[in-house]
Amino acid sequence: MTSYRLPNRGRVDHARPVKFTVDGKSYQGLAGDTLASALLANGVHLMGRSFKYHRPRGVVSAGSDEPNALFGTRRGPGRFEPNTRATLQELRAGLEATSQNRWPSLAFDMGAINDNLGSLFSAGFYYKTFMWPRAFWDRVYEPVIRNAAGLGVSPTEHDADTYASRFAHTDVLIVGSGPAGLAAALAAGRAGASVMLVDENAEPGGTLLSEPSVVIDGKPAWDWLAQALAELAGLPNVTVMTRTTAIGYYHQNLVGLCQRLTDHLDTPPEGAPRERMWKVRAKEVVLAQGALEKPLVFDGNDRPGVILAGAAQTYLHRYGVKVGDRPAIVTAHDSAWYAAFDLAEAGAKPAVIVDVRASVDPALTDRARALGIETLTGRTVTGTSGRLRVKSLRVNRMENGKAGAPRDVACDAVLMCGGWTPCLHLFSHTQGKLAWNEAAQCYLPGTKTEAVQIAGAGRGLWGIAAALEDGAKAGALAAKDAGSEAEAPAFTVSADRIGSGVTLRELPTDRDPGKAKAFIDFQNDVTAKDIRLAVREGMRSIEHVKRYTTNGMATDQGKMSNVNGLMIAADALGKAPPQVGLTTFRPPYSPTTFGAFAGYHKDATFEVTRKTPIDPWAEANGAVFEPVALWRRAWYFPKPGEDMHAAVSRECRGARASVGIFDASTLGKIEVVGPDAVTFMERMYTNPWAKLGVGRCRYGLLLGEDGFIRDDGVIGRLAEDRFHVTTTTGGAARVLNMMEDYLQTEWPDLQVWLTSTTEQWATIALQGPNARLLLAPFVPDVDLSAEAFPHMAVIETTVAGFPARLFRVSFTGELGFEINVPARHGRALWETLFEAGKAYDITPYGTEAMHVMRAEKGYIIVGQDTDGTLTPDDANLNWAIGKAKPDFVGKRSLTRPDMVAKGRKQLVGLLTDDPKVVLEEGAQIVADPSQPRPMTMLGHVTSSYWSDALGRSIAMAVVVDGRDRDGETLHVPMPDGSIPAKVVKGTVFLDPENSRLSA
Amino acid sequence: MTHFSFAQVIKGALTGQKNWTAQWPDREPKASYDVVIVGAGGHGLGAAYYLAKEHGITNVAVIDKGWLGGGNTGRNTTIIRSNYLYDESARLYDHALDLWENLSQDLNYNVMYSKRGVMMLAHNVHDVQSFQRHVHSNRLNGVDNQWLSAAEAKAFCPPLDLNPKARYPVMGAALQRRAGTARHDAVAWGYARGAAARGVDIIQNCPVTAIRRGPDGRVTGVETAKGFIAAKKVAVSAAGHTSVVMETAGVRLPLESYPLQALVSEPIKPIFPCVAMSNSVHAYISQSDKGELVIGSGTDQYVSYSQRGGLPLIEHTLAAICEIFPIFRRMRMLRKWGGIVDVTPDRSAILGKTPVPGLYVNCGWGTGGFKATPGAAHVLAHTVAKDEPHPINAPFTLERFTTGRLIDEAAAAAVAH
Amino acid sequence: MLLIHCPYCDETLPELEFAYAGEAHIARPADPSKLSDEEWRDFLFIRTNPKGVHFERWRHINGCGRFFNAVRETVGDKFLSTYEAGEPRPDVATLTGEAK
Amino acid sequence: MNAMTPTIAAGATVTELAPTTRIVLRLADPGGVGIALGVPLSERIGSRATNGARSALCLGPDEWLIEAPETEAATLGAMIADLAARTAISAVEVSDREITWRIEGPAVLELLAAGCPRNLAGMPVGEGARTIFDSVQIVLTREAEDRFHLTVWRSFAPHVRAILDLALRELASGL
Repeated sequence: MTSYRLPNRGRVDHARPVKFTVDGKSYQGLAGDTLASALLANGVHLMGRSFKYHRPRGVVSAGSDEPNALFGTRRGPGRFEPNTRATLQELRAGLEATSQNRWPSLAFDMGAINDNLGSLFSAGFYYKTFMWPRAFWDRVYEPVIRNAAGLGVSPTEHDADTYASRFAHTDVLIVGSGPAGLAAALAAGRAGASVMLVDENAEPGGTLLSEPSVVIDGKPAWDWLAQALAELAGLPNVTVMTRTTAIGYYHQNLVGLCQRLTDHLDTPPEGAPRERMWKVRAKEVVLAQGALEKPLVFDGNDRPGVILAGAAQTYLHRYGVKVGDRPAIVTAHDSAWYAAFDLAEAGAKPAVIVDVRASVDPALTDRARALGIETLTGRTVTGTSGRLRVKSLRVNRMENGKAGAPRDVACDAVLMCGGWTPCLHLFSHTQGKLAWNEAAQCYLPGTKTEAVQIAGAGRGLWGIAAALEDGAKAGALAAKDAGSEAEAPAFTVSADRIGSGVTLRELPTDRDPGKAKAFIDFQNDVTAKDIRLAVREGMRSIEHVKRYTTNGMATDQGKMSNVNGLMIAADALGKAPPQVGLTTFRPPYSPTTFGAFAGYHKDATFEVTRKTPIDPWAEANGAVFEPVALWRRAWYFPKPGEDMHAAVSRECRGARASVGIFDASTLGKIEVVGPDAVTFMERMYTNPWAKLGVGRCRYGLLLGEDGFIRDDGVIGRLAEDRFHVTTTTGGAARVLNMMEDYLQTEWPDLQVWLTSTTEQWATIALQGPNARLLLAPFVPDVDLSAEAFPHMAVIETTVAGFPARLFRVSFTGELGFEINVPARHGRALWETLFEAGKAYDITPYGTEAMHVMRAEKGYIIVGQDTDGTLTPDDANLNWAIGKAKPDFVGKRSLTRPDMVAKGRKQLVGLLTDDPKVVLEEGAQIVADPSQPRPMTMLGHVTSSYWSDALGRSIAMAVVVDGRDRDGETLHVPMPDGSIPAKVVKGTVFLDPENSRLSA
Repeated sequence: MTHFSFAQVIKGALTGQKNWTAQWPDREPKASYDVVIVGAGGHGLGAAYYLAKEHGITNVAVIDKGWLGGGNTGRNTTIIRSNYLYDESARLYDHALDLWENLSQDLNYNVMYSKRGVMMLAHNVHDVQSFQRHVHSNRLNGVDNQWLSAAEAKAFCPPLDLNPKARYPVMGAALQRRAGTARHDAVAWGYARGAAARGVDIIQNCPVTAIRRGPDGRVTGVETAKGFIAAKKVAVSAAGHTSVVMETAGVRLPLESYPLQALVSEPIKPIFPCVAMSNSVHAYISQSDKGELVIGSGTDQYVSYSQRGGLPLIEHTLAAICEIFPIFRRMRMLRKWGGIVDVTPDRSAILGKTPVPGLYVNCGWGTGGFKATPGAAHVLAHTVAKDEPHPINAPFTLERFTTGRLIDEAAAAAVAH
Repeated sequence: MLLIHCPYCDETLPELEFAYAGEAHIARPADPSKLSDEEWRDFLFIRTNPKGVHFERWRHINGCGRFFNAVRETVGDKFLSTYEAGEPRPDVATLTGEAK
Repeated sequence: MNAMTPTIAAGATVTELAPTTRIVLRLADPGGVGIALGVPLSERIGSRATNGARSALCLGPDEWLIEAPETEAATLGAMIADLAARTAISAVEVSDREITWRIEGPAVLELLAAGCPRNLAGMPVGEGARTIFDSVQIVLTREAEDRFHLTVWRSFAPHVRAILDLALRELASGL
């Protein structure tokens, strides 16, 4: 295969060949190549297949706007990604690339049959058919459509890489390191402002890399570039980041940057993340993203070998690659002429320069003639030939506005240029308004919403000189606004290539426009006639046109297609472009790896997992854990051969027979302190607190202002002005926030303060008839007798020598204690008690046994037996309401009509007729299981367990008017038959007289 | 208007697509209408369609401040399901599901309703309890919903990761096989075309600035950018902007509007056969017929009408997706967008009459609006035509916020809508 | 991600340190029992939800911990002002004047 | 790999400090209270006053984090009890609620920027703040140009530490 590489040209390292494979075939490129430039150097233009018609496609661009040249890229196990742009992927040793959306091969693709049927698949065709017969949609049509979908294939392995995330703060963030961006960086950097200059490409310089002939301050462009970069590198306040894409522009100058760290490296260093997401907060932003070249829209403009002229120029100068030996040039803009000249000087033989404009700057035509290039002006182009590579170009004269006699020009590449579009994606992320410029026939930045400057081609300025001047001004202004005195440096530029052009619709043709395939969105196969059809079908807004045709929705984000689509839609509507609008650009600027967004949040660090000080003991002793809110809690402690049921039954037995030990550290704890502590508690909780003596505890019930149960817990009074409040595990943060809210905004006059002590204390529950015997020896200073230290007592003392808050409380119905010690002593105390407990055959139990025992005793769990729609009355908790209190949070809501109406669901006990049957939690309850569906449901089972203590199943349920149904048999219809169960008014199944509790 | 059929598509192919005409004419407003519907989204256009089709009321205008279908109809993740807990919600959404099943044929417009199944993942004991409760309740309500073991869930959705060490292990899932997705734009376009064909005027780019009432307090019409338009009845179905419009009629609503974000990946060959939702990690995902992974994110924490949305939310959502479907970590996000969702205190819709005679409201759908489209439109049309709610929307009154008879799906089971 | 000025810390800090806390200046009635069901509903649920200037509450939850008030324009999400809890509503005209 | 290599190469180290006595002090008017506590109470949020080994960091308009060596716990306790008898205050011990790391080295700002959205370059030496790291609430104080103390609730510490370790590996990789 002949090489298209030009010796001693480009910025690639001719001394460092790099081997890579495409579809298993080996190629050789050079260090500094992209996958695209390396393939072009090997004479390969065919790099992809289009989405819908599977048409063979070549690379059209040299940047992130590439719609065609997409490959699957791989670096060993766990490192494959689809749809990689060959124009961005730098060559690295051993890079494996696979072509996409073709079968069996890129050169011969069965899917191309769609191309011949293309006329069937016009815009929106799928809305109009596949409806009959109905059943075919599910079974035939949709599966077929779905199988045809997509470009590359999904990764199938876990990602072997890691990703990083970093916040940064800077005075000036400059996006784009072309002449405008560099000048801005020099201006702001010299002024001493902190500057971040970022560029999506592997190398800074932008246009300068493709126009070495320009002379700046008396130096050739590349020398000047080297010097500018050296100066910036020498400024400690300036950071230059390449391979860094500004993906999104968010509120108040927060810009998201995705930095690609390893994809270009032969062997990434140990511990290096693949990509890093920067979240940069800049005082001022300068957008210097330049302009994007537009294709010309003509029949056959998508043939492999047809490429943007600016891209061809980039491949020539940056990579030392000529895209063809005999290129033909088709243009509506001066810039493509220079591309032709450069190629000619590099040894190519341009076949012809066709300019659709009637008159062109004579300097250009003269120069072309001098180089021996034929020039045709005021012509149109109506077709190309060649299957996998363009062979010829069809050029027509224009006769009074119509395409006249055609002529074929042989060529091996076509360079096209339909003019340039200012790149304003990030600007429109800010909801900044774009303003249509009639003269330039393009959108320019209008009203700003952020502290941002747009510089250079982004403002429609053309040429290096203008870009440098404008960038310098923008940089100086940004630095000034950020607080550093700055002035804009001046540059002298010669041999600049200023130019102009026109913006067009599809080119006139002498062929049936209904048959022409003049592409706008290459990847999605949207043609000019699709746009016109959409308009004819009533799509008046550009958003409708876009959605109906899918124009601009390909992976190039419409960079190449939006404006051409707009011009043609506007023409079809007979409106000016601004009346048709412009589709909004949305983040990210170019497609961005999921992993980069996820950053460090992967596997173990996906989310916080909170563990108690006693958790390591539980783990060492074989606990099975369950997640509860952010915590992981010991669920049960299976012994060898035990399943969950057996373990839980044993744990319950152990606690009820002798003593059980339980880690309750996750319970929320809030210390309420201050002279007005009682007043505050009276207002927050439903219960009365004034009469609660120091050293006593009370069950507290917390409602939302809507009257529904929010949280509960045992609350101890440690002093006149000090309460130890406990909350549910999941509710701790919510409750504290709610309390702070009322305290700060409703009752700021109260002298009381709240402090979270959840993690100050490790909490160990000892429950069971032998709990006192076990504990007493460790509590020298307290008489633990039922008389001296009864149920619901609390005292500050020492336990096993540790300072402690000792509660006599029970969530099991047994004689019980909860010992709070400073967290660092939690595990030591646990082990001490466990050792001593062996004499009593102590049983560590988990949350499941705790749930069973509390259910046997009829205690509810907020969030399980209540669900945010239950009032205290619904939950049998009226006793917990301070009747005499004038007000408390939620009180008023309790008298709303529906809260006092009949027919509310009330918490009751439910006992299956067959004691062996354990109901399923969440199962629904009906009066008549034989009724037709939809059935009238009376409620559902909230808690249901096998009770070892009672030798039968027990359940709690919420049932319509449940308390009036005492003794009534209801039914729980299951898929395999209905289960009869009897309602019991109370939920206390065990020890109703509290003899065990108060032993 | 050209009837859609395979024959017409062939004809189009042979005639250079000359045979297609405008799917709906772009109208200027008349002086007066029997019914003016504010908001040309799926709900509003659908209501107009059913008013004309089922109630013979064709002197109807649907007015929108922008282009039709440009609001949440065109900015959602197209998920359709009806496995809601409470009878009221289940009936409403199941009614919608019944209509979805025949919508393409009814409208002669392929809305691509895809019954690929919606699977809700349970990650902890609480999820399991609450999803089981849903499954049982749905079964007795005749709503399709079944419980899957973790292994069954994996079989149904191969990209799922069952690693038990995961921070959010999969403990099972609730699957509604009849649920799925549809092509969101097509729903708006299909209803617009169907309504227009029956004489409804669709007026775009015409902001409604105020609702006018007569001395008797009754609605008289709407002020718009194109002048006053008289109307015997006005129905407001303007999603996030409903508060603003209703305020002008002196009706204050229990609504707050939040930006909701969603995103798509680059297109890939089919890999994700269903819709999967996880409430514990706040993410939902499906794959479009175009091959893009369609991913729903959450709402920003503050009330807003800007469609920008923050970066942290997207970071969290994609972290969650990669946690449950680790093979997607190297996929790339192609595009994200934002919508404005209107949320009520109980996260259920308000659909029915208002204190103002002749004024009807349909709002508060939060993130559940798209799936309800045909059902909501159908009962809204009934409510407007008969001046009384359809039994299905009767519970979704404004009064419930006074009486306390809320329909709080979220409180009941932390299930995202 | 917004930048929010905490009136207590007198610093402008990232949104990640703050929690939104709903509409501002909705005071809990001194004696709720005196309210009709409709009045109580208004207190509980009815919100202004303006497309424009919004008086709202934030809490500097990962900072000084204080709830405070803010005036924000809900179309562009620009803060016009923040002020301590308990202070009266600032005059919007002046604020937007300053904002220009 | 050796866990130490990255931290050294990374230009930052993370070291857990021994427990100290910590009191969350809340009161409306700090005027004159300082004397009673043996350390002044500065009223500007973020500022920290010290006296010997005792320090008081102002975290909110009515909130101070008092830190003292455990050897001073008893005396401090007595002073607070004495003060509480005269003034309306809330003093709650949280010594065990949280742990503190010393994070130091030339790359300390980059390391913290892996999870903290604040512009810490602007935090003066000797001051501090309650802020956030990743999703976790923390208290940061700047002890020197290149040294911070990070205090975090006990059960959140492993998560924060795991992310810090990832970031240290990242810094060590040189990319």
